[in-house]
Amino acid sequence: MARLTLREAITEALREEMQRDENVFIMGEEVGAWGGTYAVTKGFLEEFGERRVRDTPISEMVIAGAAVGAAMAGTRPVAEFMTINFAFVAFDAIVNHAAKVSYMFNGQFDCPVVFRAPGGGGKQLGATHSHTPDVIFAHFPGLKVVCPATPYDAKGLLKAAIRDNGPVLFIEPVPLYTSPKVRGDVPDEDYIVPIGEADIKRVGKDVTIITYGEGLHVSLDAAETLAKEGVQAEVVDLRTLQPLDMSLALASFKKTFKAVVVEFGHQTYGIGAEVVAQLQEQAFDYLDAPIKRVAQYDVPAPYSGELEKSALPDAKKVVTAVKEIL
Amino acid sequence: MARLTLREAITEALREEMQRDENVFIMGEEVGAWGGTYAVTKGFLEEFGERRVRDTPISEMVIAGAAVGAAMAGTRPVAEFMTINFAFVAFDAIVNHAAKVSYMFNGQFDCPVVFRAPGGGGKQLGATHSHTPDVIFAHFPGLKVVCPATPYDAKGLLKAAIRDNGPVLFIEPVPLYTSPKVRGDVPDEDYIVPIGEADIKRVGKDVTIITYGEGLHVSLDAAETLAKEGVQAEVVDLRTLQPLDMSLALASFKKTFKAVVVEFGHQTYGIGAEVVAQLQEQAFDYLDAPIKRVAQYDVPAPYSGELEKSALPDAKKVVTAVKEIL
Amino acid sequence: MDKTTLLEWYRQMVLIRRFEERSDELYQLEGKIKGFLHLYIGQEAVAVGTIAARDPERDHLITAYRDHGHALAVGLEAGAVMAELMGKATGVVGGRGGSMHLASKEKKFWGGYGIVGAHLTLGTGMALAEQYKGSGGVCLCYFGDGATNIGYFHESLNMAGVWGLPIVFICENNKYGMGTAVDRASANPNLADKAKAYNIPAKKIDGMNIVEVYKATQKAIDACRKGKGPQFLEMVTYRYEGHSIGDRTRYRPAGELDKWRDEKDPIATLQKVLLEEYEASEAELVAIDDVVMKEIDDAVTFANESPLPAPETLFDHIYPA
Amino acid sequence: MDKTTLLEWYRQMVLIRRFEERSDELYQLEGKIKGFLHLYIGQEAVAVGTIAARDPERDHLITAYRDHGHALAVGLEAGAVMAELMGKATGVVGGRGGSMHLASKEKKFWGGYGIVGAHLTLGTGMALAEQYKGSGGVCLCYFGDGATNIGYFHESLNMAGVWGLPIVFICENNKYGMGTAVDRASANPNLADKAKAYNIPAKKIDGMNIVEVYKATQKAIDACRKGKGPQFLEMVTYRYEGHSIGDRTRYRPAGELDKWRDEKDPIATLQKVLLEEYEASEAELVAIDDVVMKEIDDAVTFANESPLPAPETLFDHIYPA
Ligand SMILES: Cc1ncc(C[n+]2csc(CCOP(=O)(O)OP(=O)(O)O)c2C)c(N)n1
Ligand SMILES: Cc1ncc(C[n+]2csc(CCOP(=O)(O)OP(=O)(O)O)c2C)c(N)n1
Ligand SMILES: [Mg+2]
Ligand SMILES: [Mg+2]
Repeated sequence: MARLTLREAITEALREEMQRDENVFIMGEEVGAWGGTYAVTKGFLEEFGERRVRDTPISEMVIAGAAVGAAMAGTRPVAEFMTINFAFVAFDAIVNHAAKVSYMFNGQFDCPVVFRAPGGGGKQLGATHSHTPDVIFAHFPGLKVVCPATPYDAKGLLKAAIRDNGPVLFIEPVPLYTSPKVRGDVPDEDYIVPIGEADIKRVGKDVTIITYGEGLHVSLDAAETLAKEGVQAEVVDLRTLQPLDMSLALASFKKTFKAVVVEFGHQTYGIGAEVVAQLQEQAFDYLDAPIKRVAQYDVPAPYSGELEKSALPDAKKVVTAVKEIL
Repeated sequence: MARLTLREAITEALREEMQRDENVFIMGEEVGAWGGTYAVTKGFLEEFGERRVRDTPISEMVIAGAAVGAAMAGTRPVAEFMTINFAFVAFDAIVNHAAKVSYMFNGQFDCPVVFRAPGGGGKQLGATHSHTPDVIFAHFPGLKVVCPATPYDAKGLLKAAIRDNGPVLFIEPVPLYTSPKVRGDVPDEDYIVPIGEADIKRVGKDVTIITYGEGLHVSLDAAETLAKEGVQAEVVDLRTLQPLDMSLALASFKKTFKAVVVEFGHQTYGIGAEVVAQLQEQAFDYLDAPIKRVAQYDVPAPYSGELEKSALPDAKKVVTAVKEIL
Repeated sequence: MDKTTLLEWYRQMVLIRRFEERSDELYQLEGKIKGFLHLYIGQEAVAVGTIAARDPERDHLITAYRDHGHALAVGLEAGAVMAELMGKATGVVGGRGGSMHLASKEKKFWGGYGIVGAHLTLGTGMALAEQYKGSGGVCLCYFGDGATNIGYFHESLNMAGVWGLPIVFICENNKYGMGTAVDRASANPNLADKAKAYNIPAKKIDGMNIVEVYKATQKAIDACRKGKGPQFLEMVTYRYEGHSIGDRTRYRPAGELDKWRDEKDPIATLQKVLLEEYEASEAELVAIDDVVMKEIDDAVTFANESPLPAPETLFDHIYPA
Repeated sequence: MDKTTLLEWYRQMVLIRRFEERSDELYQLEGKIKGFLHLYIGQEAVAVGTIAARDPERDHLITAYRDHGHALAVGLEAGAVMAELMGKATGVVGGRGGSMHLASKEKKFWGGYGIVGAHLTLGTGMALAEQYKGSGGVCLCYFGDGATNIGYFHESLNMAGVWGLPIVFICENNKYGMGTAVDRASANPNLADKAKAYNIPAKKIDGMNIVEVYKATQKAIDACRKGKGPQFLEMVTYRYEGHSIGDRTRYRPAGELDKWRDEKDPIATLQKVLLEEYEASEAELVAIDDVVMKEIDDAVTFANESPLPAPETLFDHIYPA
């Protein structure tokens, strides 16, 4: 057991999978000589060589598409988008190719590709570089979409993603990478966290907070504050956005009768909308109060720090939302 | 007043706006010599010449991006994607550039561009060519997203879109283009339908069906069937998906206490999820039954006809959904 | 070239042409095929000649939606292909894909793809997998003239160039992308020139002459196998029918089609070679035609009689197992 | 060239360099600038020389995120640019854009853009608007060597070529895209060659020599104005600092940076010309340096003292009025 940051856990998962399976390799911009823009693959070039740690031109379409083709033809590429914002350029390759080759060709072809995409806002990078667009990828059947919030989940989910025979978009919340608060225990022995399973990150009985990724940590903070006031929030971490596992959220909601959904993407047509829709459809008789959403406001990200922050979820906003429905 | 098909209404809107404003021009694949893949711009090359009706190479990124630049620099381009599926290739240009230049540069720049995108499934074109991905564009603030379901709305909304100083994605449901059932009255005089306003397409008191685009017509069919059984459905046509006008849907729901949302896109993380989330948030005390969704199943579109159809909404599915909550 | 080989090529080209003619009827007259239907008539020498040059054990193929010719040339059963066009459960991909999305894992034929240019990135990836595994395979990657203008093309050729991947980019220049002639779509209409921007050796080949097609492909594959990196072949050819159904005569200058058909037809060209240089008899060729016609008839019967996919299979294969 | 012009260029280049040095401090030492900061040090001759050649009344400019040099060269106030870097309400775009997204409608400077290559399509569109309106304007469109590998580049150059648009594509080849050297990213490292794939005339220019930069740009703009269609200029230059902050020495071969700085520095080069060929005095140049230093100090003071954007402005300008 070691205490790792989220980033260290991801690095470990990648390293161990590459050591385990010769067919796993990494490609992307600056993953090699630079060691990864966020240093996730630092030392990999030295350890695995140029064949398995491949720097690419700035060409997201072919990074994604070639990874798909290489996956179909028998290897297991892990393609990195420098950030998820640049995955927009490769959108067609991801949602219309990676996600379709299994179905369209009647199950003849596997497509064991992992797209790694560091994401998240709040870093003062302006409107085009600050997206948390997870929902738009999760909308398409055929693509699995995963977003871990803890080192344990990150390592286990990334290993599961690499071993999956279909395409997985693995979203890494950059603001959590090195956060000391997010640091956590990770077993030394090999393990996976299955894709498509949510997790209870805090047990409570008064209200259910459903969230994932960065949202988990502001939700846990909010839960602490609420606990001081005698309110016990249960916090459900979705972990996988597609396929979406609502079983734990539903069970929790049936216990608490109240829910808030927290996410860092834009609110309108966001992840929260689907969670709300399913809760009210499948647990209608348990609805005690409107289900609230705390999300990024529907505004492009401004550069200026305070302004940008004001549009993002924080623990205070979560606490307020919870109190509105208690 | 003339009775037009949806396609004729769109053609008229384009022609009249081009006649009215010299700055309006059309660009896209096969819009000129071919007359438009779906014949929307038939005769335009002859009428307006090559300067204003511009055939492009197969290059969606620059079709979209050049339209944005030309719009910023003082013209009013109408860029056509042959189908909305090909807008995936231009995704970044649309949601990360067209949608951002106003905000990012502090309101200095207008961006009066219209992206026309014929869309919709059910035409046996297979998994990559059959998307109704409206929601993923509507998720991004800065882009207006419109989808008309009647000739009157189509003409009025397209004129409004062309006169708007910001970017508008104008989605045209191909299955409605020439449908005799969809044919409708269109005034001879100039008019617009404001972007961002929903519309009641059928008055009723027992249940609210909220829908748009192709969904309107299966909803109206369903309402007919229901009427025969004594159930009066009110049908709300959203018409604009971003910015989303929920006022009529809310008012109707407060009258009927029951709602079904109908859309042709995939259900999970779809348009319906947001509608449901807002209804339960803003009209919680009126919730009499779970709000249901009828949408495309979460499966890529197969080619084979019956199989493809089985995944799409139809009037029968809408009737069933309504009956489940009556 | 030996006569047996040429006769086999003749058979394949005739098979493709008859298959396409019958498909056209089934679409336009009988309404049994739906969606888009992109016929390969006129271009037969390209698929047959290039595929003849490949090693079926290790070389990969990938192409666009105009894929019937490639599917038949790799040896897929005409019946299973026809069944696919009709959306039947017995189709090569179970009715899931239709005309644009034929494929066969066994034949290393990775499919026809509908988004212009996208599959060039997939083909690049297949070549990457071959290079990675060191297994000596080469990818034959087909696309049209129109596809050379999309970003996917640029990024694929560049990456293949940077990494020296074993891929033959085969541009089937049939003069039009839908209704747009090459010189209205490409700032440089000399398509082989485009390869130079990536330091990729390029050749312009008469795509109506199957022997030339075959030889050029053989050389290109050989270069790939020797580690010389990507190769580019511009196959100059012509499509006789419309882009899909209904636009045959829309945009061509008068007489252009007739000229190609009368003077350059790939089947007639090979026929002439066989008759004049290989002493084949008319009867020999007619016998082949007859076999082919029977094969097509059987294929249509098979497809007609095949069942539709079962409704409950709708959700199968969204994710690989 | 007359001396007054050269002295003005000298002033602009020094202004940019001092501005960048101060920005670096404000980022690294004072933490007053956040996000990314892409410095232009080493490349000053490109922005100043090309912009000097444009007609400010009708020519457009658009560039990538490494945009401070262009912003200052078009004449934006150093204070307003610095305020933008600090996210202040008085910044050129009100603190909305930051370092990567400077812009000014008045100057026809359409901004710095962060997505590699995307703004080439926008620039193509600006040239299209000029051609459409027949107003004789030209678009100067800047981008890096790394950007030549993305699909956006390909589609933009091709469309500009097909339509003969008045755009000068200015590739600032500073040898690296982040840490990746040109020959590791481009299959053909001779970037001017790429333009041939679109029949676009291309020249390779010493981007450290402002007089050459100016003259080449003048010619290219002139050709555009005469209706000769797009032009391509590869400006060979060098970036002294890191890609953004923190990677200055990561990937360069030993001695490379020193060699460029000691032998080719654009400011030193012009200084030498002024002193040796134009009989400028050291004192003359020092006086300019002093004025610039004062301007920078004032800019920083202005930026420091400026207010942050008011919280209630968050939702302004999502849509144009
Ligand atoms: C990205 C994209 N844009 C547009 C289309 C529509 N489309 C399908 S085929 C085609 C023409 C392609 O021409 P070419 O590459 O020359 O191939 P050919 O049809 O001649 O074989 C177009 C525009 C598409 N399928 N994908
Ligand atoms: C589509 C996209 N991919 C990746 C990035 C990350 N990125 C930003 S700048 C850059 C390098 C660009 O190099 P070059 O074009 O040579 O410009 P330079 O920085 O040298 O001025 C990269 C990879 C991005 N911003 N956009
Ligand atoms: Mg073609
Ligand atoms: Mg560079």
